[in-house]
Amino acid sequence: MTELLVKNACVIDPIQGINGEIMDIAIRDGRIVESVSDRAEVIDAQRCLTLPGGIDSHTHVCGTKVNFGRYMSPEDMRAGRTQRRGRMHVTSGYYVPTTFGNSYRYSAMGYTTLLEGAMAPLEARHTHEEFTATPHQDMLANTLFDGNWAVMDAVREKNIKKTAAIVGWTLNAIKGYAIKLTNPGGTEAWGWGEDLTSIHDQVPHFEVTPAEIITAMIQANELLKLPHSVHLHCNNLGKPGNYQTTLDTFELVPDLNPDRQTLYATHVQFHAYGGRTWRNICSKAEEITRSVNSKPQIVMDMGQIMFCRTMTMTADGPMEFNLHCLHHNKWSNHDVELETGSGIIPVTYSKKSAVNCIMWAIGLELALLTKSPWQCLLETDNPNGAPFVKYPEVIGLLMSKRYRDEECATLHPDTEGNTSLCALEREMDWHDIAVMTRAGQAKALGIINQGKGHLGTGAEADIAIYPIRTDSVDPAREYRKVVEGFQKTRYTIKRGRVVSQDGEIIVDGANATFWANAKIPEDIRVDNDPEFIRRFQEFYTVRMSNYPVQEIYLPRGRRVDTEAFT
Amino acid sequence: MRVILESKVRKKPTIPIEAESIIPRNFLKGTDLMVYEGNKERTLSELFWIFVEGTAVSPENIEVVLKGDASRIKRVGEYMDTGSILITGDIGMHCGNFMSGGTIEILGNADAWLGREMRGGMILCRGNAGHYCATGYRGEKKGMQGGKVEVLGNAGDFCAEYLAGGEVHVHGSTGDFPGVEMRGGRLTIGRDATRPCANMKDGTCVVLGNVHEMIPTFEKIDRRVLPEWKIIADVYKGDVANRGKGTLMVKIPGAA
Amino acid sequence: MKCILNTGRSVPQGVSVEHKGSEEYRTAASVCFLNAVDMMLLGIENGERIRVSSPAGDVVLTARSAEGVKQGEIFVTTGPYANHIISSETHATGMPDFKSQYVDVHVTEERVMSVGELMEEIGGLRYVSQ
Amino acid sequence: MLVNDVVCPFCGCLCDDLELEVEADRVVRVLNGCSLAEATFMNDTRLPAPIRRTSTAWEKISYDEAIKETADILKDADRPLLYGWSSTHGDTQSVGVHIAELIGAVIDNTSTVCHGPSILAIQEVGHPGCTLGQVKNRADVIIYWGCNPIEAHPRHMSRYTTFATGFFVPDAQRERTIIVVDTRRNDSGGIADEFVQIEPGGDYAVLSALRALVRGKESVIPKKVAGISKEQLIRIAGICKNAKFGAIFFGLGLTMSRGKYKNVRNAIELTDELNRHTKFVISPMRGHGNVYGSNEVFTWMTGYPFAVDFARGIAFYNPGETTAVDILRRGECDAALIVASDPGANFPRVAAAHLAKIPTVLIDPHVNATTSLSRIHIPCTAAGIDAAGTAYRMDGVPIRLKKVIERGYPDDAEILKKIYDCLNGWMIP
Repeated sequence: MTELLVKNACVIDPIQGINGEIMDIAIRDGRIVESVSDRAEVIDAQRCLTLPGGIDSHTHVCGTKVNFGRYMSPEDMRAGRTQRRGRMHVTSGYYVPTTFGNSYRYSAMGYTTLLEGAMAPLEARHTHEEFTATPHQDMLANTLFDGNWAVMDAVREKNIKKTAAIVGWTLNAIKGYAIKLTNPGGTEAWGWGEDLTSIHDQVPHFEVTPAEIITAMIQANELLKLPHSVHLHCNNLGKPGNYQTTLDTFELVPDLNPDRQTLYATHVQFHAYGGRTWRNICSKAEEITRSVNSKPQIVMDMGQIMFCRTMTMTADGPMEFNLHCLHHNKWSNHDVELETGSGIIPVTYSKKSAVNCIMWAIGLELALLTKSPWQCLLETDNPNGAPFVKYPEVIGLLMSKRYRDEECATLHPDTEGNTSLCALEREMDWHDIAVMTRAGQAKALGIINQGKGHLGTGAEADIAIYPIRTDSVDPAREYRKVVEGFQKTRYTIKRGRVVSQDGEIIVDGANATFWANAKIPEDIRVDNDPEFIRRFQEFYTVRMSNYPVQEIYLPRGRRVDTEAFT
Repeated sequence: MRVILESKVRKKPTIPIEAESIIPRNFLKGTDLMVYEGNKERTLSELFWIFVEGTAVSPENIEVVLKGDASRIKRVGEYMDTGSILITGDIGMHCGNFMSGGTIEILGNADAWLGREMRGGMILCRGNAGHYCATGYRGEKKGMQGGKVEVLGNAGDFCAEYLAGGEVHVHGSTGDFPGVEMRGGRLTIGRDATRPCANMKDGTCVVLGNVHEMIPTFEKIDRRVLPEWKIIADVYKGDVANRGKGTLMVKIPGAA
Repeated sequence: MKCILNTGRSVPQGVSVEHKGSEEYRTAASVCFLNAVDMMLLGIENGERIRVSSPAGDVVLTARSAEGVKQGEIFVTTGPYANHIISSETHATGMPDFKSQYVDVHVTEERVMSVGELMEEIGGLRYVSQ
Repeated sequence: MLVNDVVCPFCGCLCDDLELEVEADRVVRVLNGCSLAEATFMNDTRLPAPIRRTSTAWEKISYDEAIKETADILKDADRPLLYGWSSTHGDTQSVGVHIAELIGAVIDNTSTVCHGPSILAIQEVGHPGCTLGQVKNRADVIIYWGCNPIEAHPRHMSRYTTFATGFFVPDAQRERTIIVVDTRRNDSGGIADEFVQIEPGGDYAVLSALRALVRGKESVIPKKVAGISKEQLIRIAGICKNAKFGAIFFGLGLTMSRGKYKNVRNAIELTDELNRHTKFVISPMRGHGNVYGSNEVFTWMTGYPFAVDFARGIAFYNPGETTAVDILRRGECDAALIVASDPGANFPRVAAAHLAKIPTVLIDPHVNATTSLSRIHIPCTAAGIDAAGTAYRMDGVPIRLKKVIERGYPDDAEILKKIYDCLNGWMIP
């Protein structure tokens, strides 16, 4: 039995309705309890800001694509090297750090749970190997279904049950957590070097549209009673005028779940562009947020970009190729048979570029114009918009109008006319930030009852104590203190153990991986369906028996069972 | 001030030494510097006899002289910004990495990556230079960006790869692929070159000797006199395969 | 005769690659394929031996004519025999010139060494299983 | 007993549809496999026990002794080299990297003399690729460039290309155009619709010419490039541009010949150019079963796919400097640990000879050429035969190798963990 008592913590726990109370947190064997014995180890939080461990609900840190980003970037690897030190292994890389690098840096920022944004089922084993090698965060994997042949066939047949059965079998087989659709239908078209331009275009050969795929997958998701909703990267990412596609997509979404959203729309900044070309691109954040403000069934995340050199990586193959033709830098592409695609290119977001400045402003506008912080979560689509180490700066910008104004003054002159950021007075408070960086994520991912995102009795003791005194820091003025404060916790506690202190990693750690297991009725299970099996064996290049990820790949797996079809 | 470093005889003479601390500026505060021999950290005095002559108040007045066998010593002059280094024999890899000012003179030969990612200053190598003379780092878009590298002997393969600025002058011949991926700057080759300027985007290269295996995707646009060299040269644009706008000038054999 | 040495994989070599002491492997890895005209110029028949030398060293191989090999080229399967004459120079890329080594070819009466003997020539000691 | 859907660990194809008949501790029949697979499973003779070299003979030693002595050799080394890693599973590779980090070693894998140049090229221009099933289901134009699949990857053509039935290519042999480019007409060239015989060392020039032709710059190209007529080049560019889905597979003919990675880079840039007209992908034909896995594991742990130098405590990478052949050729390393590979046979003479001059330890199931150059040889399981673990196929698809028999050997990962523990005990007081 190990016990820990965190005293004098200034706690903000939105899920528990706690906002800035000074209190003690008792921990026994990794969970939060009512009280501990007087033998417990004591940490004095000294009235510093204490939050549930941070949760990133959309980041790219593990798997084939991320590792290929590293593989092709020795120039980035040398940008962030640290030596082996105590319990810390060697790290390399700035925007695509090694697994240790990612984990340590997230840990130093108080993050304890991460959702990998895109995992191709065929290559899931790779993602799980890296999950296991990630010491300090619990992991979940979005599973790509955007170009899944079996799914598209079932959608064409308008067979929702079968769609659900395919999804359920796949998630179980490859130990995925949630449904991810990246440019639905578009990644299959990219198999021929083509793309789709609206949600009503037909996918070549399969005769289904993105709208049909999205609608069917939402229904299948709810039929399976999956903890998370469908997680969508809309069509037409990064194209001027794409906001209309995004609005059209939002209109498809019914409100089907009382506990959480029905659609999670990710990195919406990249989907909120007006104009027709790169020359007259402008912000449509107002239109997007108007739609979201009227639809509680939708949660989005920002997809904030920051000015720096970074790497874009997404399953959206055609988008990456278009971007490559603009930038003429290196380009990798990796299409996955019967499932999805992916692309990677390095980019530099520069204040000299009007387009980049407008993008930067749109991300902030989305957050500031969304009334409920529970509906617009903070992330950069790491590393696409910026590496996650930039989150503290994003927090600073959201909390301080002055910081925004100072930044705006250094931007390309076309920014102001094409966005409304400068006119926005809103300054977020500590509670808003707590929602946007952990509580909102826990609710959106459906992991509150797994003990994530809050500090109630029975919750997992994942806690971040920041060197910030909310009673003495005025974030609107002293935004630099805010940025610094969020860069390094005093303590990051993972399942009751201090894993990082003042940015130093002090234990090796051992994480857990959450995956969803939906119980599917025997009569519709696809692994009993001879036609499904026949097509699998004929068109995949691995045997169906070698496809599932064995439990040995999840040494600390946490299965989340759902009562599907009930 | 002159700092003379004479390498001591080592038990394992083939283990490489990494000595990026050997730049003039560092000797302003003494000779208490650290270097690496393989995976072991050593003091400068463990590996060198150190003689200091005179004093200096600013680094530009410091000359470092490296004597003895320096052929396994890497990264001498890395990030050097002022002062001078004289190497009396051969020097190991990565001499003058990221150099931005000052001068390095090598009386013998230089191993690979001489002047890698150089920004300014001057390197004179009186012997031959190894492969990747005046180039960049793996995966990086730009190689050398400024300054001058002059080699009186020959240079190895991939000389001036990704050259983006500054001047590289090899008086002898180069190996395979000089000026490959060039995007700026000026490369002059005194004698022969094999497959020069493949895939170049921009910049200028002059070959005063023979070209072996000319890349087939260069477009001959002119024949002109180059007064600087007192020769007549064919002028090519390319690399067409790479939408390049670079200039490659090759002396016409026999014409003076 | 001056030639360019090319090396590559072959099935017989791959089949016995985990048995480098075997006769099968020796046969597979020590064959040198030449153009028939070059064989004629050297005045040798299939199965006769040649000594192939380069600045890196020299090795005795069994000559065999092959259709796909052009005049002036020779082909030896990837392995210790080929490597006995390939230079370790990598042009600072890490990769030796496995496919473009300039060599000299002479006729010889000497026999082909075993892999163990080759290794002993460079300082090793053969292991013979009991 | 019959075992189904067994994965062959031999080459980068990692065919996973083999059927094995197993009796006690040996495989007696291999179905569906090529001759390389058959040999892998059936002619599996092992070194029986750890051996140590005295000045004139070999002696048997215990595993504990061998492990202790290996740790002794490594702990004092000023520049140890850890090499191999491609014919084993991911756990072993991962422990290897941890050892390298702990003792400040250089760690390199067999891609260094295989597709290392391809990696250098990818680091310059990226890699437009795909999984093999994309090719199988869609490709109507296949180019094999500088590789000989019939000899080196015998089932590549029947599983993924020429003879494979694909969803959009139901009649593969009729619907696919096969182009083979090589310096010699090998068996693979024999089944090509178009065979292109390049002069040795001429690949780069031909690729440049094709890129210019795809861009419509016909006028620049001379009548002949590296022995290929302009007419043939124009025809090939046309076939590529008119493909619905084209795939280039390339081998050591590009990576090992003059120019090395620049050849590969040029091929990738040709692929890039073709994507402006149609869909085109390119893939290296990776050799050893899990060589791609060693790149993957090295990359997520150190940031670099091969040739990683930990001498300074951080990870440094610079092929040509930190690659195994260069370190051996310059006589830099003073101790070597070789795992699951045979540099004695695969490295040029001078590089291999250095292994005999320093204390070298080999951990490998089989007696090979490197055995003769070693101080100690420790036998272990063979991944995919008597040990299970992860391997990455040439296209990056991770597959679990099966353990099909038990032969009583310790897993190489276990041996290395013990060595790590020994070293760690000494290093951290």
